[in-house]
Amino acid sequence: TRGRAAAASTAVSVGDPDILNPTPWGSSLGQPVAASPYGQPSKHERGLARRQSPGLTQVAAASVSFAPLQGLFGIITPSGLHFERHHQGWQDIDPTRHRFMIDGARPEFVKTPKVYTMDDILRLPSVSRMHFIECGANTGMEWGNVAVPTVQYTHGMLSCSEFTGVPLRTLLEDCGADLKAATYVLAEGGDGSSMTRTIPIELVLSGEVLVAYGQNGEMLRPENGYPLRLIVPGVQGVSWVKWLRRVEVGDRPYATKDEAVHYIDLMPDGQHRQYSSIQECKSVITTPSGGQTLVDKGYFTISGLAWSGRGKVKRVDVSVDGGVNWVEATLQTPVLSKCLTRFILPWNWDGKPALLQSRATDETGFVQPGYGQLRAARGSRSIYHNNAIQTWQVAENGDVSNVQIL
Amino acid sequence: TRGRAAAASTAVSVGDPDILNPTPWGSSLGQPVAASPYGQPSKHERGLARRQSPGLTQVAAASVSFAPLQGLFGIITPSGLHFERHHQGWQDIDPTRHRFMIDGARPEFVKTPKVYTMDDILRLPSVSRMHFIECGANTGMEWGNVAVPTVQYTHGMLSCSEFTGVPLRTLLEDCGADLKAATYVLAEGGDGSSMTRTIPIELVLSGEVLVAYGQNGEMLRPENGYPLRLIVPGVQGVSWVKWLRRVEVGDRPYATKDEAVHYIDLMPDGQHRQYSSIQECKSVITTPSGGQTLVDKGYFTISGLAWSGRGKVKRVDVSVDGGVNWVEATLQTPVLSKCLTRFILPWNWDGKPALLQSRATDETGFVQPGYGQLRAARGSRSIYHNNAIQTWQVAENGDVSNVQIL
Amino acid sequence: GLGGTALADNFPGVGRPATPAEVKAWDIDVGPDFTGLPSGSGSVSRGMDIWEAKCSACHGTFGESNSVFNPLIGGTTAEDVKSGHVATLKRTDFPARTTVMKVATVSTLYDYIRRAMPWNAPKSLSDDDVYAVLAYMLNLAEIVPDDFVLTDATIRDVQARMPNRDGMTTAHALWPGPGLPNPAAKPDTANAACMTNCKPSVQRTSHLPDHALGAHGNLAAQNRIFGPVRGQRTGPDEAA
Amino acid sequence: GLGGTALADNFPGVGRPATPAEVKAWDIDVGPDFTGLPSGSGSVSRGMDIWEAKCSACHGTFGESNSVFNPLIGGTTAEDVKSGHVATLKRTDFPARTTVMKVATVSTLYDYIRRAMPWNAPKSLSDDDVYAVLAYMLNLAEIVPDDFVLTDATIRDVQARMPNRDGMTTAHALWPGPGLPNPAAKPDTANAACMTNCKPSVQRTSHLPDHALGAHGNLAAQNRIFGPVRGQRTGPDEAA
Ligand code: HEC
Ligand code: HEC
Ligand SMILES: [Ca+2]
Ligand SMILES: [Ca+2]
Ligand SMILES: [Ca+2]
Ligand SMILES: [Ca+2]
Ligand SMILES: [Ca+2]
Ligand SMILES: [Ca+2]
Ligand SMILES: [Co+2]
Ligand SMILES: [Co+2]
Repeated sequence: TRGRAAAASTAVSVGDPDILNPTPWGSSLGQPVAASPYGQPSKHERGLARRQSPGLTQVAAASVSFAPLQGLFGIITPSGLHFERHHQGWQDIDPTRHRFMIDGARPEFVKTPKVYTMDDILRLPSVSRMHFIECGANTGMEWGNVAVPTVQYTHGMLSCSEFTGVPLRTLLEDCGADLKAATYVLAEGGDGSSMTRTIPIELVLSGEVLVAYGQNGEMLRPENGYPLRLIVPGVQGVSWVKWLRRVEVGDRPYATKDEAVHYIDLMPDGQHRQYSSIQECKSVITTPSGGQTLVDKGYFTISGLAWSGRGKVKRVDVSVDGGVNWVEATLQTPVLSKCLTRFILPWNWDGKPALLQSRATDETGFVQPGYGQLRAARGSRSIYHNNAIQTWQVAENGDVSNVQIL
Repeated sequence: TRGRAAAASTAVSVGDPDILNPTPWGSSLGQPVAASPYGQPSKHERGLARRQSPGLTQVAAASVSFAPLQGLFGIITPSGLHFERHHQGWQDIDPTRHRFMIDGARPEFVKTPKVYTMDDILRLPSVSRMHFIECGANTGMEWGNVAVPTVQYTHGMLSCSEFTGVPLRTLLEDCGADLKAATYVLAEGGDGSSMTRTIPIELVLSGEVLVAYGQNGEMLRPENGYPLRLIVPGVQGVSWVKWLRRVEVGDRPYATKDEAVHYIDLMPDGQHRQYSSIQECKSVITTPSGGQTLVDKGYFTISGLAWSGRGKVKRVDVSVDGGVNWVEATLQTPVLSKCLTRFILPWNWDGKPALLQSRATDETGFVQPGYGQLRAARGSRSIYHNNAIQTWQVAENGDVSNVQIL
Repeated sequence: GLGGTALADNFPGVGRPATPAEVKAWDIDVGPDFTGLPSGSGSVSRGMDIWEAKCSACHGTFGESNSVFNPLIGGTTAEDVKSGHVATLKRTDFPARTTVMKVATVSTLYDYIRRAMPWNAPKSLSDDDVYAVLAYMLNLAEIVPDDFVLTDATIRDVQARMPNRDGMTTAHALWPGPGLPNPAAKPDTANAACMTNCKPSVQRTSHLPDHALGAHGNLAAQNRIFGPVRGQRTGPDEAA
Repeated sequence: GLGGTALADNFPGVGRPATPAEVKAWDIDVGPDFTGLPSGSGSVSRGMDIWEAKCSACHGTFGESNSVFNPLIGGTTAEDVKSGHVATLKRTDFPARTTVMKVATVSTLYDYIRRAMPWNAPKSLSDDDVYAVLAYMLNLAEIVPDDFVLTDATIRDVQARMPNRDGMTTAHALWPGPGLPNPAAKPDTANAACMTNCKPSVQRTSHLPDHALGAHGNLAAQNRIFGPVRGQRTGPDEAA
């Protein structure tokens, strides 16, 4: 790797040719408006793309593509870079033929099972809220040891959007659901996998669970469930059922394939934790991060993301010495519940080796654990719900790499 | 126009074939992950695109494309649909060759004029904030009378994003600017037009003015100033100089072309208001809106946007009878300063003619004016800063059209 | 007056009752207590025919293939069938985890095969086909004998022989409601927000092995071409 | 210790001083008080040559063309040159507003032409070219005589003859700072948040003329194909 010599050197005695001479863009006529009726990123941004982690899965239609967190800003994930997780590929469903049904596991749970068209759903009272979504398997490859080079692959099953939809509670009430008798609902997708997950009624009653159609101002992308997906704030992505076609009201968990064979956490005693769902408080530094090289010594802004499935992030601390000493970082606003929070911290890099870490605390007082603490509680074969403190090692030549520290 | 018969009718005695029969998407294998490394909207969303208003300008490279507000949700504008306003076309600038310079109108204003590369700018302490941007000419075609059919053309020079950048104040301080002597800064673009606008130092000192590179999590789009644009919250879009190459610190306004020949407001007495910049409190209903037809009688959710260049939106009232009676709408959260705020209100349409209006109040107590009030103060030839209450007329057949009411 | 009321507490014109046929068509979930299980049956031997025609290409002749998805069958013993716990799940030297090693509830398999398999033609099997092919899989896993006929009645006996039937716990804090048995009161990790001199030394336990550096392509091409950092060159440029 | 400090109040390594040549290359703004105006000169007659070679194709022989941009010249009178107010700006029956009718400061034109014109080759004119072509435009507008030579000295006299030189006011509330003369204390409109029976009747003053309905293409194709509304069909389908 080329080290910090990579920095552009523009200081010359007379001046920089890109200032002294006319630039192509300053001395010509540009492109017309609506040249792209739906615009695209600059061609210079091509490197920031969704990518698979080679060897993680055997087939690309039952796989993951990771969001390039190493190059993102703020808290909103551009929808084109939202991570993907499909079990039976993605479909671009004809919205005029899509239906949403509510029924009961037993007749007494729902007075009038109903069918809604997309016309119907979009007529109902909506809410718009910003929330993160994280796959329960995010950082899963790192439970035992360092396995992948960059934050795209360690943490890239994470995205954050403004979602718009109808509270599921509103729809259940419209069908006359017995919200006292009900204890769980089942959400079901309309794709080939017809993904099913059990959701606790408490979350539905809170009004937080949405039957959503909007994402970042426009309709959901096909890869994210167009035209309808369930939003289950704070809970792992698999429960945010895409291409949502049905919700059933019931009184016992369903033990569906993705809550009885996957998304179960293997403990050291050989038992699996079932129905583990909440994404606990977690954070990661995205700049600088693994696989990058700092352009030079001197001033940098450490920047990263923090989130908690239990509410708001209260604070984030950053260490540059591998967790011996910590400094509180600045949080960007707004700080929202079950939403990404961007933190930054000034850092003057003196060219010596460094070990960068971030540690988030949420409004419940829960402090993100280190790898030692996490493994003491859960071993290292759990696959899911790895929220350990991430370490990036900075070498003298500016190279940043992925390491683990207890 | 076809009227409300357009609603899909799916209730049949046995059932809907799209439920009773296997759907194509439910009985096949879909597309793999990363099929689109940078994703796109569904093919069924093609109608929502940026468009020009025919006849508004003579050439498309000095023109406007309008955002399709009639189909957007929440407050974030998808970057691909962000409105465009170029004076000399848009450029996709090579970011490795782009430079940003700070200097002084006189040597005493800036101790050390400096040059920053994009490497430099991205190393500095950043902030991320959500703000609306509205062209001063938004709704300009409607000052005298109804001129265009839909909210895309009446209000579509309006967008809202999460911006990330360095406070201009930080950069000025880094150059040793004399922030006591300075009263204005000049911002200059690096495109063919080298757009220049005067910005009051007070806004810069507040920390709100950003030298921004990030928009909705990724880099600014080329059409929006890649790689650098000024963010001037609350102020009309022309001051948010794109392809930003220079800021000069000075002590008098610059009377540049776009503040001496355009973006000046003609008053009835023949004088022009110069340096008019703030976008006063305004709102518009986006669903239902002009050029649309309601699918049926019955329940609807009226939804729209409110914003103020002076701070937060405090409340929005909605009338369905042309402004005789009003009901307070529900605001979506977060409600942020100088940011779009989404409002909604339930509405039971009985099939009779209706006149829909929204009226926003901001935290200063300023109430959005009606056309009568606005014209009483400014006549009807001002072109810029039309923030009058918009009326959509609903006909018995469900057709919605653009009308004006005093 | 003009145009309706600006407030409403129900939703006239929106949605309609589902017909019984519609509910029947879509309510296909089968629960651990067998709610929703259709009546029907299928033998191991008919299941083998279906398996070989429609499943083995992806999952292997014995459900052992790792080429399209993780192995479905393997890693369980007759002892597990008795104990209800798959013993190899305790072993750290046995990383493989097949489907049958993990699944506690046989309903899960019926439900899932019916809704999603074969992967490229989901929902194409009849209810009896699902019984048959599941019978065959259970036989491959040595849970049921060769002459077994799986039905909506016998499936209850199968549940009592599932190798990992007692392998699940809900004693954890990651369920967002009180509804499960054994709800854990508290998270199982508890770090402290120490700020200075938090530990005597730094223990680095793991770093990326050199051979893995190039496994994710050229990182230089996966980063922005400007800014505070560049991506490290770890491989040849990707094709444009 | 390890790797630097986690706080800093300046920015070592970031940015560098601009050289004088760099500042000179980019600091091209010319203010209303002529700060930044380069020395140089140009005659009306040389300006005409430049105009005809480089400007008239877009702006017309007399700066009157409306085909590429709004007319630059026209609508001002000898009387305006005296009064400093363009009289036609008061007339509601005279919708056209040329550049010269509006601009109060001649510096604006020098600055803008130098930075941005010709539109398709911005920054290609020499400083003297800009003087010349601006002299010609001022002559077209009958602000300067045919034999005029515009220089960094004579431009001050021109300012005193600009037809709309006194046509600007800053007495309004839309400036976001106190820095302008005549800052208006308050917004010029003041609605009240009346909630019931706010007016005796509804006065509809304007609606979209029928002929304008199709002027923006087929609105059906500019709306979503589902939801609470459809776009009205107002024209043929657009090409895909
Ligand atoms: C074209 C390939 C293909 C065919 C044919 C196929 N499968 Fe699968 N099967 C898969 C894939 C891929 C998965 C994983 C899907 C996912 O990630 O959710 C899977 C998952 C499964 C699972 C769940 C395993 C687990 O641990 O999640 C079962 C059970 C299963 N298949 C049974 C069958 C049966 C029975 C058939 C035939 C009737 C069949 N499969 C045919 C590819 C196939
Ligand atoms: C290829 C077409 C083209 C050519 C050639 C051209 N112009 Fe322009 N000119 C334009 C356009 C288009 C605009 C409006 C730009 C904008 O919207 O900011 C404009 C704007 C102007 C303006 C500002 C007018 C206003 O009201 O904003 C002036 C002054 C001007 N041109 C002078 C000139 C001169 C002098 C030349 C030749 C040296 C010239 N133009 C050559 C197209 C042209
Ligand atoms: Ca059921
Ligand atoms: Ca200057
Ligand atoms: Ca209906
Ligand atoms: Ca056997
Ligand atoms: Ca440097
Ligand atoms: Ca003459
Ligand atoms: Co997942
Ligand atoms: Co504008």
